Amino acid sequence: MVPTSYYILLSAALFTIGVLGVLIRRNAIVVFMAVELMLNAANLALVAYARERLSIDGQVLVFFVITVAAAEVAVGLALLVAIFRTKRTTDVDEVSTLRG
Amino acid sequence: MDLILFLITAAVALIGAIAMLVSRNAVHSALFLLLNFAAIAVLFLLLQSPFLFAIQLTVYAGAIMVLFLFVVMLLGAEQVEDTPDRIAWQRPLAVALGVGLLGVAVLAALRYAPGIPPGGAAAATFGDPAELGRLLFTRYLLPFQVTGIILLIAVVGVVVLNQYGRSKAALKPPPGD
Amino acid sequence: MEWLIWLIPLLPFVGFLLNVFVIRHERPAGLVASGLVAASFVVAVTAIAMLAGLPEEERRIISVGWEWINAGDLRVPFGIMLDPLSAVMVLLVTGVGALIHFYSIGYMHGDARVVRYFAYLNLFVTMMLFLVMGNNMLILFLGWEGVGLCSFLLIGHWFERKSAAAAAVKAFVVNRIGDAAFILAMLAIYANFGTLNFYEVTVAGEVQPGFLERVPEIIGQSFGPSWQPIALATGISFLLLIGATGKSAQFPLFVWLPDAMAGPTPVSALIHAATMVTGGVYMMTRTEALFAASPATQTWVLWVGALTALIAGTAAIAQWDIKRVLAYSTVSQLGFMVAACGMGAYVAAIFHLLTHGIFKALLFLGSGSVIHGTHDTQDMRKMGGLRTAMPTTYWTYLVGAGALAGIVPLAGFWSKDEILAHALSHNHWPQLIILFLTSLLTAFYMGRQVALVFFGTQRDTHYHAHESGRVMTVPLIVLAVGAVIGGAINLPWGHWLTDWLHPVLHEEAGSFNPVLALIATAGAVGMSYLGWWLYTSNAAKVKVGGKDPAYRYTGDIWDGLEEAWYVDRLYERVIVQPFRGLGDFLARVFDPQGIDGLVLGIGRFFGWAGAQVRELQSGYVRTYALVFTAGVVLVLSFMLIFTR
Amino acid sequence: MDSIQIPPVDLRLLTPLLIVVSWASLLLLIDVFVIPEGRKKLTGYLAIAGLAVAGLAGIPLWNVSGSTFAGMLVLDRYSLSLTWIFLIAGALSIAIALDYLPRHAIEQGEYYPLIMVAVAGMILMAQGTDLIVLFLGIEVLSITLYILTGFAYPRLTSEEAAMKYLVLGAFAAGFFVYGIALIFGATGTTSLAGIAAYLGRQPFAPQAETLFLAGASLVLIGFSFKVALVPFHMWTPDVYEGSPTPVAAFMSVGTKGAALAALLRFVAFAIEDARPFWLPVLATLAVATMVIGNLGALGQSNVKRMLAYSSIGHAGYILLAIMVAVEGGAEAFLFYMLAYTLTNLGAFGVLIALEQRGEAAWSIDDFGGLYQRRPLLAVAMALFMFSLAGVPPTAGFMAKFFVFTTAYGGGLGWLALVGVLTSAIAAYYYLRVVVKMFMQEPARELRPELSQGLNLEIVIAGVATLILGLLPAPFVLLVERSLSALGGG
Amino acid sequence: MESFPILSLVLWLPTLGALALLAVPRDNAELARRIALMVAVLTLLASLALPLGYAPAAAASDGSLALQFVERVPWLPMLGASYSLGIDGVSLWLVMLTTFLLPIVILSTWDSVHKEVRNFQILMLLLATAMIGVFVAMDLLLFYIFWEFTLIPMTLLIGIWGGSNRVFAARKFFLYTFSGSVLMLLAIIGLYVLNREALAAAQPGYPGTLDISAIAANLRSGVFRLDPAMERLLFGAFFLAFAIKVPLWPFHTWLPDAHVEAPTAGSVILAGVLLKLGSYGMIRFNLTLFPEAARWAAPAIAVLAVIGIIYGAIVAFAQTDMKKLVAYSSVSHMGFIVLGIFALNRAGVSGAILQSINHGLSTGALFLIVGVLYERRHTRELAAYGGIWKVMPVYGGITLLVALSSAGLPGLNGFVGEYTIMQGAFLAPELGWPFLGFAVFGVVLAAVYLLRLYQTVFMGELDNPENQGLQDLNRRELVTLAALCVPIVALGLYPAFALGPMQASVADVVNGLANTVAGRIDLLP
Repeated sequence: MVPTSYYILLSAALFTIGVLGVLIRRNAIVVFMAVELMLNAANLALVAYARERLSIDGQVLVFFVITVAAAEVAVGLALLVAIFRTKRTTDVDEVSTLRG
Repeated sequence: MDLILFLITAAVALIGAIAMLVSRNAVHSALFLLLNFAAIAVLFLLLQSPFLFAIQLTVYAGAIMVLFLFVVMLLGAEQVEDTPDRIAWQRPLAVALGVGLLGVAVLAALRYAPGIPPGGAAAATFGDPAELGRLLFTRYLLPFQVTGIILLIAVVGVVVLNQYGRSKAALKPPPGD
Repeated sequence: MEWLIWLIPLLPFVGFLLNVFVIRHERPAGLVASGLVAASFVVAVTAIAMLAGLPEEERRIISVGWEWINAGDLRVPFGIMLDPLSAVMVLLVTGVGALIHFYSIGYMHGDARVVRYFAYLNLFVTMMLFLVMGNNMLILFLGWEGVGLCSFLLIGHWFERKSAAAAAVKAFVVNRIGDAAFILAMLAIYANFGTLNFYEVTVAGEVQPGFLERVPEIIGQSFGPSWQPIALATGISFLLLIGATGKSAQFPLFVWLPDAMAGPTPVSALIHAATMVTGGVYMMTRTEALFAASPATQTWVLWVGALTALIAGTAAIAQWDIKRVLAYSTVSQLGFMVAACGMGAYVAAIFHLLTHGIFKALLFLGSGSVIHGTHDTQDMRKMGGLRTAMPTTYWTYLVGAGALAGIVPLAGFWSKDEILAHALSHNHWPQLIILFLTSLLTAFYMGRQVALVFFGTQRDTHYHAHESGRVMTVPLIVLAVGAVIGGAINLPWGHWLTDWLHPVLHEEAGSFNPVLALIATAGAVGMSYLGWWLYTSNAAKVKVGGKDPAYRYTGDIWDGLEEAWYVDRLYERVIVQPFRGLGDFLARVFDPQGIDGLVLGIGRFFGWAGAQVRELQSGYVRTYALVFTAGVVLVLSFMLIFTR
Repeated sequence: MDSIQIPPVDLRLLTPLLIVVSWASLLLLIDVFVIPEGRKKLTGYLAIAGLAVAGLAGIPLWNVSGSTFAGMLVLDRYSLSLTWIFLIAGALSIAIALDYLPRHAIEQGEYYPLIMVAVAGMILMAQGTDLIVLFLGIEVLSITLYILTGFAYPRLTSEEAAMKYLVLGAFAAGFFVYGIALIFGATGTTSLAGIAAYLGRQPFAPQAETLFLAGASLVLIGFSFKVALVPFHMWTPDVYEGSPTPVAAFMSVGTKGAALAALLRFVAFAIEDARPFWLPVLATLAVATMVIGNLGALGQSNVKRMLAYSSIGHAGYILLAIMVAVEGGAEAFLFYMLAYTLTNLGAFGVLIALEQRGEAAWSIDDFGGLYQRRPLLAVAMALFMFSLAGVPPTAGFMAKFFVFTTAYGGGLGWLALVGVLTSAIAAYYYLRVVVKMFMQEPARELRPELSQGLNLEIVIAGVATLILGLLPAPFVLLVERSLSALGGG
Repeated sequence: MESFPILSLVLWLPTLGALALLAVPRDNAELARRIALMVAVLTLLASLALPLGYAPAAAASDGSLALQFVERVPWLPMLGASYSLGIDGVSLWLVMLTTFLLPIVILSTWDSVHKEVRNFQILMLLLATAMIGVFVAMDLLLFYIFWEFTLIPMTLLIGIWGGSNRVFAARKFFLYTFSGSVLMLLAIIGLYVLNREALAAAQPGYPGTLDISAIAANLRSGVFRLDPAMERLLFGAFFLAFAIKVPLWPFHTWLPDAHVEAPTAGSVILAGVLLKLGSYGMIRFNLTLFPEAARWAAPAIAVLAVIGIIYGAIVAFAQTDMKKLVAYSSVSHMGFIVLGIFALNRAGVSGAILQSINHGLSTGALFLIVGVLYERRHTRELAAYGGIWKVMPVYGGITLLVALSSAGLPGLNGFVGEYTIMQGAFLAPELGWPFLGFAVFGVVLAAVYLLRLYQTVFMGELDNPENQGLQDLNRRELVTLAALCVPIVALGLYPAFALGPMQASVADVVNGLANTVAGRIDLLP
């Protein structure tokens, strides 16, 4: 059996990579991908803990997270398309008129 | 045996994630992410969650990633990061923060470290989709309903956010735009 | 009976009110003002007669009108009193005051603001009466500042003249410096005696003590830093001395009085010669017990008086303005009085005060008559030979000058001699010499003045000199009579004044020294003649812009004398200009840029900080995420590392 | 395989929520199929009616309390009071939008049901007693707001704001979920009661609870993002500025209120026993929020942005009350929310009145001489500004007084000190608006337009601001009563 | 006394008037003025019942304040806050000052306010309510509300009707004084919480109280003890607010700006009453509630006060703008008041109260006087004038009287106050003669700058042709100024009239101070 902490370490690493993706990447689509990665990392942790505690609630939670992720991605991509239509770019840095 | 499988899968997941991070092409990123998702799905299976394994593959690796790819293709946004980074100073800071974040996460995980998982005490029904379904309709009935609302507004949102009917000419941009 | 003494100050006050609110024309104004002061004089005489009828120990009438200040720890009644000392002052104020009021009717005839003039004059008399009749320090101070105000108003009566306005303000401000010390003295008196009353008084059935009787209690007490303790009595009396130097124009605060001559001449006579300026002498006499308790202060008083007498005397000999001569002379004579106080010869001081009040008023009124008769000429270089045109003025002036110079048997001789004799008998040698020299100077400058004004020929013929009207000459004559016989009140053989003041001052009559009297008289006659001779023989050389005939004997020192030893200029340089500079610095630099700069700087700092915050809000969503992540890392590490 | 027995659900306890949700769903359909184009105001009126009905339906529940859905949802007076506040916020936001949308040519019927759904999400956050419910409540609210923020398509600022909001919102959601995962890992439960029981079972030893603390931190951070606590606040100014003004108004009071309500429940009920560990963290955040929020507003020449920063600052003040929630802070929180909701909506109402067709009039110069042109509007705005600044006799002052009093009483005197000092800074920028309106000349010719809805909204807000400031006793009493059973999940 | 809520009447009458004015058309200036004047006069008449019905009484034995005309209605029972009004000897004359100045100020607006007259009157009446409220509120929260509310109308008065730099001045006024007060809010909260905690130990469920009198009683009876450090902090927080309001050096820089830019009526109220809120607060709060800290801080505060006395006078001397001159003279005079308060004895405190009244009258009158000239010539530069006594004799005479009152001439009100203060400070063991040695220079300098003003403006040649046609006072101006001169003279000759009723209350405050053990600093060996 694999110790839970291994899963958690992996999940932490994936989460961090996701965070870095948001911080570093400029392509809004990739940013969204990174966010998805973060959520997936959280899911992994949830499932691992569920396994450790033998509590299936953790898995149910993952179900909800996935749904929410899907909804967010849908709205986010729709927004991206909308912006692209005006601005012709998906570079988040280009969308920075509001400031100060 | 499990450990080896875990290590391999974990490696794949990590590689996929890192590759997604560094790929300059959004399509590549998407594909690497797909790889990562698949690896995670395998891990789910390792953790006795067959239902989530399936969901992960269908919803994430399937639906969501397709959506991503579709949008990338639609917008032709494979390579938007050719221009110089205007806030390049942020990159080292970001990496430093990532290391810090990872550090505290590892610290949290290790300090807790029960070490060995409850050995094989898992009931046969653990992770049974039926069990999951029962929970969804009993204890988690409310969240389940709420997800319905979320999906509904997501649909409405997508419609509202793309009002082709609105003419751009009808609008003057506000001053300062 | 008690109410009667309230009439004395209130009658002139009624005159003041009438002249301010009711009367609009010159004639009624003058009559009402003079009449009420005269009435006050009559009442005063009546009251004093009553006072004299009392047994010697009971000669003190105190009347409390109401409780003035009742602020817990501080209680002061509004009350006045009449005792022998007040009585002589009241007589001088109302008597000479009434004469000067009458005189003013003539002198101020046709002036645009004559009604106001009389109102001020009435107010002055009221305040002066409060000064001398107050039964506590605070009432005395009320009068003290009140006369200062009237002095301001009257000096500034012709406020269109810049010099008059400046002189008025200067008089008030310089006086205020003395007054500040006076206030401090009052504070200290109250703090140590718990009362400001001179004598015990009953207020609303409650007996309040008087401090004069309790002065011995503070002897031996001291205050101040431990390394330099100051005797309490010395502290208080020294502050009072400073107060007196302001009001009585003593060194170093005498500078306002010569300038005060910018006011109408009757004002100079009444306020700046006969009454107000003697307030300081009166005050010191009144609080004699405090001075007696402090030998140190006494010495100071003596020196201040003597030096003032000399300095002012030397300044008086070099003046061209007829009134400035008299002004410096007044300062000098006040120095005599103050010196007398310093010697403990309070009766002599009061005696000199009274005689001086009469003959100096006479001299001022005489000079006023001259000015009037020469169409507002004040420069003696433009006069000369007026004795034919103005005989009454001439003769009366001569009497006054003789009295001032100390010629036997005129009033001034007796009073001055009493001071000198006291100095001699008490071995105040340095002061005696100074005062004697001063009396020689006095005789000299009076001889000079009489020669310049009345002898020789008229040097400026642009005007037609004429004698003044009866309303002016009659007061001159009355005062001249007073100047002749005034000395009688305290002749060495009768010492009526000493006896009268005995309940207050407890002084015995001093001895008469015939040798000193002889020397002094001889000196006075000699110096008068010298002055007269020098300026009649050189009368032709006297002209505007020219040097004084005495210049060739003294050299440039004469210029210094004319400028009164440059004291004014010194103050201008050392006090006034630095003060202006300080004011400008504080108002234009320190306040707006220093203090307010700090205040606004705080505001600016926050503005700057806000700009930094907005700077961070760069618009890049990735930066926002970065800050977010930094927050996460901080929060997590705090939770995980620092809470161990 | 046995059939699934759906446990009985006490629907009474979620009457307002149900009414809002079903009304909104229905309205979506009605809007599309019944209400003709150009008469979309009707949808708005219906939405207001729905919110009103929901509010009325809540009245009989005043004496009811209990939980349902396996303890995931609770009805108590606390949540009911908040429900009413949210309903008021929603109704007023709709009222100010009625005229705004057509004026800016972005009128679409969906706006109104979406607001209703957002309100539903907020109610869910007030009533939820399980982290997963709170998470989903947040998401309902957030996704709705992403949409509403981008509602002014194709105005780029609106889209930009939505994008920023979405990216950061999803980012924050990731942390939130990870926090839930860690808490789940540590405690095996996500219900607040379960967490409280876990903490209460033994003296709390931090060494052993690393995992739990990390999870709790991340959950706190998730809430902090919604509340806009510094340094998780950076979306706020941009999003407020870019959103359609009624949406910004709604967000400023709604999201914040709901997130704070949930935060309060989490802090006061679930992790109260770990107080020594979260208190310094929240205190630091509170200080940073009060300082940075008010500093950011300083010198802001865009009034809308200024109000955004000011809302950050206010969140800091409210956080003080939350930190001492069990010692009376909850009352103060409710009162503050009420006062802030009314005042801020009033201020935004004035802002909207200034916006002419398709034109932003948020510059402080646009307020110049408002007093000359529209004296009453200027007086109302001054009232709101003074209330926000905490100058008596306004609701804002009373609210601050309550918050600082409870904070002081709860041992947070030094935070109250920071609070009063920063409100002194805040006075500067609020006063700037007043100064502009009353003492300076107009910069350009603007004719503020006041529709009926706007008029009503401003009047309601203004009167309420005054009444709450002068006679707060009945409201405080109400608030006090509503907390008799806090956390009774 | 409970029969008729006379204090409420006096307090709210102006507000009712303001509400009534809302019904007047915005541009009907004359009607608005008349109504406002009527309301002000009614308020004055109503307030006359206060001194007439006031019965000086000793303090209650439980240490609470001997208040009269008390009204108490629960307001926020959960906080122990109530709508609690009452006056004692400290506040009696300050209320009277306010109601007395109000009709005068409104009468002066005929000549000095020409735009938005109705709204001006509304704000003025609201301001009156707020100021009276500060004096009569006996509940900390109520007090604070009135205290802060004064800022709003005053700021608008300055900012809308002020001079050229009015916006800056209004903003500075608001922010400076508001910032100063926020710490006081915290101190009020602290006082409330600490009192509640102290008493809750003995009486569980005690809701706490914000009643000033009750807190004072608790403090004095020892039921509620503050530890010295906390007492000093609270003292400091209250003091800062009051020091800024007074304003004590070096917190004075808002004052000249506010005064210079404010319209005449605003300046009069600002100098006449608003500054007194600070001195009132010092007596009511700093002395009554924190006696120990008051003793501790007295010497330091007195130093600031003395610096203010001299500094204000010197700076006033260097001004060329008449209003600024008068404004800085306020700094100097208010220094005296603070000095008197922190003499911590009966003479000092009663002198300070009396001087508050005096300063209100004479400085108020001075601002009216400056306003008279400003209305005629639209300049306040000293250099623009000279010799105008000739064309405006009545005006000149009244100005002289007022200036002398301000300069502290005996026989006029200013002297009595200043002397009583100085005597108090001299008697105070914490202060004593070294302070007076400096403070007394203020008396000299007051004469210097006021007479310089008088000399420059009224004396000398009437050489500016623009001044030759100046009209003397019209009837309204004469009435307003004469009305101020009456108490100026009356209080100078018979101050006992005002001093008498305040003695019992002042003694109460001072006795409270004496009961504390003090670490006093001896200047005498």
